[in-house]
Amino acid sequence: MPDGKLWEDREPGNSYDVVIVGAGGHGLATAYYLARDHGITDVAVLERGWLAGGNMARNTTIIRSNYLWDESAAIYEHSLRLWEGLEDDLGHDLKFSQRGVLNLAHNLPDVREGVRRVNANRLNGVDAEWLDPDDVKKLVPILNTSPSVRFPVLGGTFQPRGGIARHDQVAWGLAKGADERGVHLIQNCEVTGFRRTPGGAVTGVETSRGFIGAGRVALCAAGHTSVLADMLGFRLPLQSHPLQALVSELLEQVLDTVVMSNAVHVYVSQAHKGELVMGAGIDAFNGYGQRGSFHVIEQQIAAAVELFPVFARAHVLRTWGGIVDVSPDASPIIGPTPVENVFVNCGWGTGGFKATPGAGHVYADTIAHARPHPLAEPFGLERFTTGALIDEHGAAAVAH
Amino acid sequence: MTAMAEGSAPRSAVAHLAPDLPDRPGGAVRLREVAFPAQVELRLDDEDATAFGPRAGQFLCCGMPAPGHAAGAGDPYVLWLGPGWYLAVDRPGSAYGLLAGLRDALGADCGGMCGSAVDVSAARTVLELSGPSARAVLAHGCLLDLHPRTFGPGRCAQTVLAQAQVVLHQTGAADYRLLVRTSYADHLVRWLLDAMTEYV
Amino acid sequence: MTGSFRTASGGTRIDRSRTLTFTFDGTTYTAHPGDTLASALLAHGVRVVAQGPYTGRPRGVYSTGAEEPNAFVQVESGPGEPMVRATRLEVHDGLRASSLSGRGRLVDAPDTGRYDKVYAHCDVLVIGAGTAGRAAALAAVAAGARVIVADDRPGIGIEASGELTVLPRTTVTGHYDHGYFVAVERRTDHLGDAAPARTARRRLWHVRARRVVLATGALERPVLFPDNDRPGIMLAGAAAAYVRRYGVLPGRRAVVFGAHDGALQAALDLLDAGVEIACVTDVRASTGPLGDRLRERGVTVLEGRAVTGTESGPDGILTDARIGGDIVPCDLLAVSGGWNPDLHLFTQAGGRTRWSAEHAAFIPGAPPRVPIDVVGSARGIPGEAAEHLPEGADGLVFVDLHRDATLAGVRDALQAGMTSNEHVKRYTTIGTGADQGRTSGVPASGALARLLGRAPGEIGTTTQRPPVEPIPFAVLAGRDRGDLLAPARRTPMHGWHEEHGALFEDVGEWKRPRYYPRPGESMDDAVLRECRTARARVAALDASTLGKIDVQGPDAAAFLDRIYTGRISTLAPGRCRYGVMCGTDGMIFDDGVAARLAPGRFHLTTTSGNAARVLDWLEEWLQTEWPELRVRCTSVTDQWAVVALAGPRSRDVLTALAPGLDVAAFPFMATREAEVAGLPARVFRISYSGELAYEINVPSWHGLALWEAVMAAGEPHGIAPYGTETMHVLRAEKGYIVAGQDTDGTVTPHDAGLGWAVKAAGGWVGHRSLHRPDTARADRKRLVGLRPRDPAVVLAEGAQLVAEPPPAEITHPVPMLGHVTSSYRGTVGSFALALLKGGDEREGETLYAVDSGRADAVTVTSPVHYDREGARRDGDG
Amino acid sequence: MLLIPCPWCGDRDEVEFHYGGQAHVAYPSDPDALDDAAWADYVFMRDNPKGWFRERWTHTAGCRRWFNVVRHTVTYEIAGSYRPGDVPPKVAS
Repeated sequence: MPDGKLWEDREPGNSYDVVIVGAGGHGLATAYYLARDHGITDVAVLERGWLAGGNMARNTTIIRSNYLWDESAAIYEHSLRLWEGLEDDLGHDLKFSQRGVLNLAHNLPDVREGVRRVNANRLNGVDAEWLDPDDVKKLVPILNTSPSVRFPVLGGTFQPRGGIARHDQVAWGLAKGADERGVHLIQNCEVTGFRRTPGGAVTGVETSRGFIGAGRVALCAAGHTSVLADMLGFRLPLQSHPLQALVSELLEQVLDTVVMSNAVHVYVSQAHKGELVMGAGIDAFNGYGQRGSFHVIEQQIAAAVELFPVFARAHVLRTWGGIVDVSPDASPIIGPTPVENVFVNCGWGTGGFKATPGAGHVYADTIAHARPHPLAEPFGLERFTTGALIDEHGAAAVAH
Repeated sequence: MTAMAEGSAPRSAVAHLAPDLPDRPGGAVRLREVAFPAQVELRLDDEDATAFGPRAGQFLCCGMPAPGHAAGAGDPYVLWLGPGWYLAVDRPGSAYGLLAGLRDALGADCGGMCGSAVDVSAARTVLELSGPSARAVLAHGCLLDLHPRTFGPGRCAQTVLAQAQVVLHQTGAADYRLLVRTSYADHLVRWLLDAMTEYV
Repeated sequence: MTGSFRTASGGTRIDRSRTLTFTFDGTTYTAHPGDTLASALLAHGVRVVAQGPYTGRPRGVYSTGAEEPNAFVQVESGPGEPMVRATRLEVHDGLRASSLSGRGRLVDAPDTGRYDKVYAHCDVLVIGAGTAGRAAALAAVAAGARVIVADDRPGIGIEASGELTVLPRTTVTGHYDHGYFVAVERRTDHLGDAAPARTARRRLWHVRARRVVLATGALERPVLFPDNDRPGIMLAGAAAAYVRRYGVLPGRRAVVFGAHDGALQAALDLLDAGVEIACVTDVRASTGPLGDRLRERGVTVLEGRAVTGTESGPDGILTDARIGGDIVPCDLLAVSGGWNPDLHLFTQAGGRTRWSAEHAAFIPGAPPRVPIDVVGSARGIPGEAAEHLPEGADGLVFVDLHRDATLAGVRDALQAGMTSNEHVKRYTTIGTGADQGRTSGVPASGALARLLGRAPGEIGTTTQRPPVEPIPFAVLAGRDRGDLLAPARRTPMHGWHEEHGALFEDVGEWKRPRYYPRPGESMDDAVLRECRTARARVAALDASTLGKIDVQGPDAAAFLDRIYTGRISTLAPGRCRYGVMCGTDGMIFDDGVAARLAPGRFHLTTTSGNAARVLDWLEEWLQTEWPELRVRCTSVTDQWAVVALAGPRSRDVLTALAPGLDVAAFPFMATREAEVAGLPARVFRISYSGELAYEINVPSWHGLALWEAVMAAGEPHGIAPYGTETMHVLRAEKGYIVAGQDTDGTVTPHDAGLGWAVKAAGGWVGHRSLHRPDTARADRKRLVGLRPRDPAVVLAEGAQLVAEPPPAEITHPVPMLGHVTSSYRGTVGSFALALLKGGDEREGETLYAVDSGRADAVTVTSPVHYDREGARRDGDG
Repeated sequence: MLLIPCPWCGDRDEVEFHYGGQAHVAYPSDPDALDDAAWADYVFMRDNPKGWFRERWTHTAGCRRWFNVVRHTVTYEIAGSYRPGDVPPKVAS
């Protein structure tokens, strides 16, 4: 199993061309692409805890690109294409499995929304199919597609290229790729402040392990981005919420597709080893506590058992929570900030994992050239002022 | 062509479940519906009803309830729903008089009043759950602490039961009223019947 | 016949007077009430109960309780269950179970068991009813507290007069915020087929406690050595407990291997029980008085020496222990590396543990910020233990038996650059199994500390996450299954619709009739028939689901002017106006009708799925922004049943039903109080179909009577009921939107062609947003109508609009101009509504609607496809 | 399941409430007088502190009142609740 050292746990240096705050998936991917594509290797990735120990260690690893709006489809599809080559790129087994992602529709508004999405995806070059209930049953035989259940399955959107990957391996693979190219990965190093010129430009970060100079600072701290922005004196339209997930014990294979149901907040796949991995809806309140409320889990499981009667006897083995940074339009924020030399990549909400390589790639380019990558342009902070939001909440599930 | 429904009796939202309700005297738990009571929702600017209370007292034959409490032993009775928000309940068929009396107590018609009174007689139905196991049945879905130390006869609360909003009113040591919106009544009754399985 | 390893007498937990039979892996065995599957199998000398998930190596019972890493079985009898610990499974007559290799099976048969939930409250929750827990509970009861005691064992002998609830067979699985606990009670599983059908098998307890007492005890941990996984190797305390509790000898000739006094004590216990002790070996240099006692009884006690390996027969079962060069034949190797306080519920709530050398364990450190007492051995059992890590040995040293993870894996992780125990856990999977790593966590930390040359306290433990024990999904679902999963709201006429063959649609929580097919009719046939009936004669819709809000007060009109985009204050009493509500972002979120009943009183309607949200919205503004406004809002959604009567004959039907109502003097967009069918009614003359139409409101308990009266009175006119599908066709033909269908949270009133309903002067909550650069763009998507070039085609709702038919193979994104929001075959033929970029400038253009790879030519039209002049709203007479 | 102190009904479980985000964000007295950035600030920007937070809740399933809570966003401890217009409880920063 071991193939030598994956990465070196570095001591902080005096200064770097680029300091990335946050060694989660996005931070590591950003470092990797800075080094690989832009020749910027004098890079430190600072992590306040252990590498990839935040949301990267806590997510349900769903990968898909079937987003509604052109701007979102473009960046997520960019990401998916990078995923498709990432194992070869990194020379690391990520357990990337394109087993397909199915989104269920339970009412007529869901159906309209799904059909709209499928057609938009296809015209954007994103693979997508609309499945009627019979097709859904064929794809996932253990789903209860009886029309008489409380939330009947009226169809679903299917992205065959969607799937899952092993989150730890993704982090470690990217860490290895970055480390090999000279990037310093520094753990247990919490950013506590920023050093600035009289004009306001940032020249480095204060950390729990001392000052580190920086030509550019790239914020990549997901749920903690607001805390960093506070230190820098600018506001971001973000709210940090608990997002819970859970796994079952190992079970013989019963499910080889990722199934999502937004209406009842069930997101489930069965991982390679056999555990069911499930995500819940986000908890409503703001929270940095990495835990949510238990009734959210109970509601999610009740819906899951109704959709998948065979799950009734499975056990919830372990539950946990992450901190997701949610923006008003459920789309990310990528680009320069009001503070000179500081860039931000945040607001991915529940979509961060799937965007890992894409966000890293686009963000690295943005940092390297100090201007938004074309795919990042629509995701700038100014959209909240102009009103050009990219609203990925999906049509409100209400009508007549 | 003449009107066909003249004089037709009102129909309860759970009439179709009536045969299933366990209402055996002396049972561990009984469930019955008290359909069609007159109900008026009152909203007062005067949040503690200090001014309104005395004016309505004579008409209602009871004072206005304190927060978390009900007032009135029989009909009519008044439930506290929130600050300045009450539900007055009376015998079936008395809505008109109840509404008029309360509006009168408000002191003016809708133009210049100090609150509002709205007939909501048909918005909720009243279920009575009683018997030694009634509290245990409620504990299967009600998150409130109904222990005598914290709740008891004369207390009421708006809360959630079986995903439905209810007004819970304890009327006796083992007697509860549940006021539930009519559209949720079918669900709530079926839920209660299931929760009562072990007790009947 | 109770098995050859059963002692002649003794066993505190079993009832020797009765004998049960059960089946394991196809073989039938006997047991006594009180036996666990593990004790019963051991009694019969069944050593192999599982296989390692990756190595396939045979595994035996290792412990007596929740810490069991090996003996996970599939229960096949009764409702069945995967991955059940044999050490926790009480044997009952007819139990059937089989061995697993770390992976369970989900069976197809529906789980018909009953599960329920209880919400409980107490002053003190005592978790664990051992000596310390029992004392704490009795003291609390004596002090007048309401106390709940939960223990996962079958019997809790505790009685007190007072407020005491005792929950045996109950595992507290989670410790959440603000004194909230979740526990699972196993109520009937131990009864097998004798379980009463009406009793819920298991119960999920939700306990809100003011204070918690953790009396969760301590769990023994192993010492690591090569080939430490063979059946016959078990925790020393467990070995002794099998004798004491169940009268079962876990072996006849034992080697005891330990690193602290617990192992020596267990050796004495085993000796007392008649087990031959081949030798005791302790990694410590001195075994102290307990060692002396063992020697006094003739036991060989080795000091400063470790078990260095084991041997097995061809079946993989332990035959010998190797201690250096010595090979000691044995069928039991009892191991003990120390005692770990069980602090799962302590750390879940944010408590920190710290390494204590005096306890050789992680014990309670900084407590969580909640009222909590840790008592008894959960505080730690004093006594030093030696650290021991086998070096460069032959054979596999399993750190996590459940996950088949070895010490070599830990070394690999370190080689890969991992230094955090969280990384090592993820790299090796140690501690991630269904046993929650109870026997592997501390040895893994210890191994890591040794390998890194650091103290265990520096390494710490990995985070323990709820639940403490795995919880079946069915238990979490409770009774929220099937029909009870979520409320389905019913209108008063629901039963009538069912009896008349309606097919229903979910709208929010409501069940609404979608259409009423007659025998042989397709949906399209039925809908077109219903449409034609409404357009030509008269038809009735159950509109009871519309949200309805009574708004009263001297400032009501001024308030509504701020909430609706349009002006409400100019409405005369008795008149109605269409209104749109937007968020502060200027996007439509609901629409409806505001009727002024009196100068200070309004009746608002909302969309069916949005009623609660609209009421919340009104309350939020009133309470948090404008408390000075004297306005009161009351939901009357459930008060009123509503029949929408549409069609040129509707006036005739209403006249027949309401002879007292002057229908001739009842203008469009007006409201009247009237007696309809002898019922007190509020009638609105409003139309969502373009036809002459009325909405008749009666108290909900009269809804069915009204409906039946309408049907009877309409019969001479050919009345038909219609459902939501026809409602949609009729409204769409008129170009009326549905909020949430023709809008999606990105549509302003102007985009939806509702600029006429927006006050130019502003003053409503989202007005400012309309002037943002993007929102003010001229080429925004606007509501338009479409006609397919081929009238036989009905466009798909959700079809995308493009300028040219796209290529078969899409290699680059094709620019999309908009999408079809509503599409039907109606009385005007096939038509659609769409949101289209710059739509108001495109009338007459040809575009293509793309769905599932098919592109249909469409012509852009006005959104109004029917009766543009609005002549129909007064009927055809 | 948080236990939230409704100023009128007392401690009730979280499921009875809806969350309303940051407290004390007033609707601008004259929105038309604001530039786009200031308006965007009102519509979209909310504090998101890691620590004590004054936030709004509404007792949807109870008295239907909006009120404010001072809660710690890491420990979820609640220092207290107060009615709109009242003075928030003090907390150690």
